Amino acid sequence: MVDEEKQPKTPPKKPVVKPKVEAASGPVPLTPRQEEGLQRLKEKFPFVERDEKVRSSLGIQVPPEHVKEVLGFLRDDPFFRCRHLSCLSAVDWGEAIEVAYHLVNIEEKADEWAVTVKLPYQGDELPEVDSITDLWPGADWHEREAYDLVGVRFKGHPDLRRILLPEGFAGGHPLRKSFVDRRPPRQRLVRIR
Amino acid sequence: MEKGSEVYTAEEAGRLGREGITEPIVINLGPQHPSTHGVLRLITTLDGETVLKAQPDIGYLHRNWEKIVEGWQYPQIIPFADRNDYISAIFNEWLVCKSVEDALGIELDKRAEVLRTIFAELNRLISHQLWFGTYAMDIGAFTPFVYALRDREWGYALLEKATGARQLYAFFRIGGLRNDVPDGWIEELSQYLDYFEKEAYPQYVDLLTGNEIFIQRSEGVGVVSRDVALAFGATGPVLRGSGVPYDVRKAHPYGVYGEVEFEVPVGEHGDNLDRAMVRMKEMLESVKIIRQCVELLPEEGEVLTSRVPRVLKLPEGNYYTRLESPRGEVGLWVVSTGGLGPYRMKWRAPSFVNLQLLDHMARGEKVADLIAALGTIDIILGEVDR
Amino acid sequence: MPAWIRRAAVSIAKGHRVTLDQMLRRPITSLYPEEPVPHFPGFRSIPVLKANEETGKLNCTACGLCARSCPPQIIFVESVVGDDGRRKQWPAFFNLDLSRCMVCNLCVEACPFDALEMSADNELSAYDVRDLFFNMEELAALWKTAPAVRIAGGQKR
Amino acid sequence: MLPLWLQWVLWGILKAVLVLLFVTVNAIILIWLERKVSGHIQNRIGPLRVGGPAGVLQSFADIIKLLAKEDFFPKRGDPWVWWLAPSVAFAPALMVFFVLPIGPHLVVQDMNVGLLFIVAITSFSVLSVFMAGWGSNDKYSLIGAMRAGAQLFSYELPMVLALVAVTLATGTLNISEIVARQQGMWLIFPQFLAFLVFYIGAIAELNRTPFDLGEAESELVAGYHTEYSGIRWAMFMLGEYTNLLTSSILVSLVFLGGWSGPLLPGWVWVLIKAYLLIFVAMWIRWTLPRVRIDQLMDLGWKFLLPLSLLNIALTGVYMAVMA
Repeated sequence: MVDEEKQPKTPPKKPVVKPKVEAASGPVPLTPRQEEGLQRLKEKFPFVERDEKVRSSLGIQVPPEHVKEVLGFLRDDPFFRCRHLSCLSAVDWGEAIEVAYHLVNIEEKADEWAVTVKLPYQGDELPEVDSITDLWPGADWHEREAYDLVGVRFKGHPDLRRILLPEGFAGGHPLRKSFVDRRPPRQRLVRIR
Repeated sequence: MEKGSEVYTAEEAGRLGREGITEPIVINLGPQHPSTHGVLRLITTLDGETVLKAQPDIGYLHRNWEKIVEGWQYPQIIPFADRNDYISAIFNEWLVCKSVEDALGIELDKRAEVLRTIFAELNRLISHQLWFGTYAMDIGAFTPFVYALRDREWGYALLEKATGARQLYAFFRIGGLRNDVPDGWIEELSQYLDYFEKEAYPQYVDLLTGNEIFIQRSEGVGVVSRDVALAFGATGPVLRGSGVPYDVRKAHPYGVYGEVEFEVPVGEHGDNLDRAMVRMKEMLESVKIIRQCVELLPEEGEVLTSRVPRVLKLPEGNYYTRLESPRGEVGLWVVSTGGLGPYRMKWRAPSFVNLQLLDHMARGEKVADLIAALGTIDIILGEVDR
Repeated sequence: MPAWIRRAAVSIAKGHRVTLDQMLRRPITSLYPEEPVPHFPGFRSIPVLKANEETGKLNCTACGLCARSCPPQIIFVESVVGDDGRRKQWPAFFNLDLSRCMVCNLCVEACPFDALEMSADNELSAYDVRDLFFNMEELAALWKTAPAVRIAGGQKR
Repeated sequence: MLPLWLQWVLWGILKAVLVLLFVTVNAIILIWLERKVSGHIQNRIGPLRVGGPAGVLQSFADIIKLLAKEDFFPKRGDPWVWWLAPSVAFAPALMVFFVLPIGPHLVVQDMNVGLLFIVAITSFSVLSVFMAGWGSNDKYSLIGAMRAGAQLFSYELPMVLALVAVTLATGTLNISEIVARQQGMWLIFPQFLAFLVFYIGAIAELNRTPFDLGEAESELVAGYHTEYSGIRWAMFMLGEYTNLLTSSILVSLVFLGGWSGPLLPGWVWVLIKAYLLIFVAMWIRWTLPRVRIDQLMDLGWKFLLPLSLLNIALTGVYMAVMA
């Protein structure tokens, strides 16, 4: 088990070759279609913003209370028609949990949109967001997994139980950065002999 | 509301069972069971032979991949990613490499790209052969399983010759491949494809997929309509069996898929037979793609591009990458804070998502068809539980 | 005769033709313990320590790059400390835990001194997990007995 | 000189021992043969290391292994039912041999109603299946037993009707008589439909693929004998292979002319024909996938039963016309 506090080790010192690839910095420029989609969304929902951290597609940041609305619109609107919920995941940022939805329009144009939601911590309670299982039944297990591993409560989920960890797991949510592995450490087998 | 966009809830998805006719019995299929493909547990409610409910219980193989790789460096993740979908490991490696390469904008040499595509399609072929064998076992024929394994062996030998391992290759590197293929490998690959197409595949058809018992067993069983498949987020042959021609290779071309010609086989009714036939046709499509790739393969070229920076750091932000594995769309969500390794990684496993459909497929069918439906989803528990 | 009976009979007969045909062929089984399975050059089983063929000394300089590149962190390497308290470029310990090894070749690729190779000897199973530790001498001995191939990144084979 | 009753008793015991020996030896050969056939069909070799190059002693090694295994009894099972089931499985298989001639006059009791006796006795096997399924107190076993029971009932009928046509054609229930009537032409030619129905039914009765629903390993683990191990499981296997031998000998006697054949003695011809049929059964087993329970019922009731009735009608019309 890797200690979660541990930082990645410093890279080995090798003769430094000048990297020929310049890592892009700054926000990713949008394609015309993404621009159009963002405009369309902003007209309908004035509260949405572009999430510039999403670098592989267009990220849309939505306040937690409007998630279901926006996702439903993305699914049914003839411009977006994102019938495919590709991925639903969450990440612990220390002060907040971010839930990300990746949607794909798979029938006509294969373009993808990412919706992110920031859920600030409220004391010891699990952060809450509306469940989208009635929009996509397939979100069921994704949400259960996010609940299990990251600790997000999905309001309105029909059966929010742990899915990967055992039912009575008491150690909390392992993908939280504050998670402490309380199991006895496994004996390191490499030793001097 | 236009057709096909109605809301579909989990309850409505499978309201097929008859209830209250006889006393239902609850059977635990698994975690130790001959045909749960690993350690899957199915809590099954039966009314005689009819399945009322089949609830998968997963997590017996859970090792929290996502936690373990936090704090690892990107190149170190590649061999561990192999362990997710251990039947088609090449796709896992490719996904990790692809997400870093896409994020950094690393361009591969043509030779590396073509070889990657060849390896991926060879692995898809092998994976589908294993599916063929296990599906045959699931519906009670043992001999096709042995034939499939026999033919898979040559494919494994080919992969071993090139990569040094039979199943968990650790072969792709960020920026290309670890090494070039040995001399004569491409010729042997062509021989293998000829053998597969001319000898092995007709046997499969004659022995199993053309067999009347097989067709009767699979036809009209475990039906997943187009809308249900979409609503459940199914991908791969499960989705294509239901008539949606979505294939990441076509939708978001990567490798050299943009340059080769291939078809995306699509089913009609979404039953077991359609899913099986989609996979059978995909084997032939893989052969076709590899043949074209061999034509495309440049004689010279770096397999591991030297344009890769020594220190691999992803710019801050998050990235979602996907590609088409034999089981469907496999995705990787990388959250980077600019370090040497990911801040968080999420593996979108196609088997994990597709397995949700099992309950829907099996309700109202016989127990034997529950197993057959599970066979057509083609789950890999290493990927489901991660 | 209804068409489905004919179809069924023909398809079943085809299946039987295939199995009978295969039955009359030679089996493909290889009798494993008697006939060892050939491994292709480059087969990876366990990293072993390479020695200079002339002097018989290990190539390893105990730089620790392999230990750092190892994902499951199963390599322990420490250099000899001389009488003057300075580290020598010579390993005092090189321990490897095969029970957790992923056989990924990353240590071999990281090594700049041509000191590690992947051995093709795959018959290393043991009844006790503790028998899967290998120290420096054992790893050096394994290199002498089993064929090994070094594959660095991007190498043409 | 021994008293007459004692002679009868000793003579009976000797016959019983001989029958038991014949059956066990054949079953052991069959188990070995099944492995070899399946192995070669699947490009494998099969048993290899025990007893010479072909592994002929593999079955003996297995029997020793099975005898040494733990005698396991499922908790909360029904002990008497559970213990009796393997014997009930094996006994009818053995009893059939008391009327089954292996060659001319090579029979324990040449009964006048031999065919009827066989039909009656083989129906017992359903009892053992039910006992095993019920006594194990296991859901897999129970489902397996219900399936196997339904299957045995519904295939018994077409089989018996197929034999009715045979009786109609030959006019006797005595098996030796039936064989004697086939000197001119084997019954398989005029009674091909009966042969087909009987052979399919026999494979189904034997619980062999494609009809091995009672022990469908892909869903029911091992069906009705899931909970059995060691020698009790071996009894089931022994019963199964004895039944395979019995039905093959019966088919060869009733349809393939029995011991009629040139040069070789009669019992050799019977065994050759029986083993040919056994090979065909194995060939079928290792080729076809399993049918589903409703398809099995459909095949039995909607296809084989009408077919056998049609066959009786045709035979009757033919007999009437010829008379």
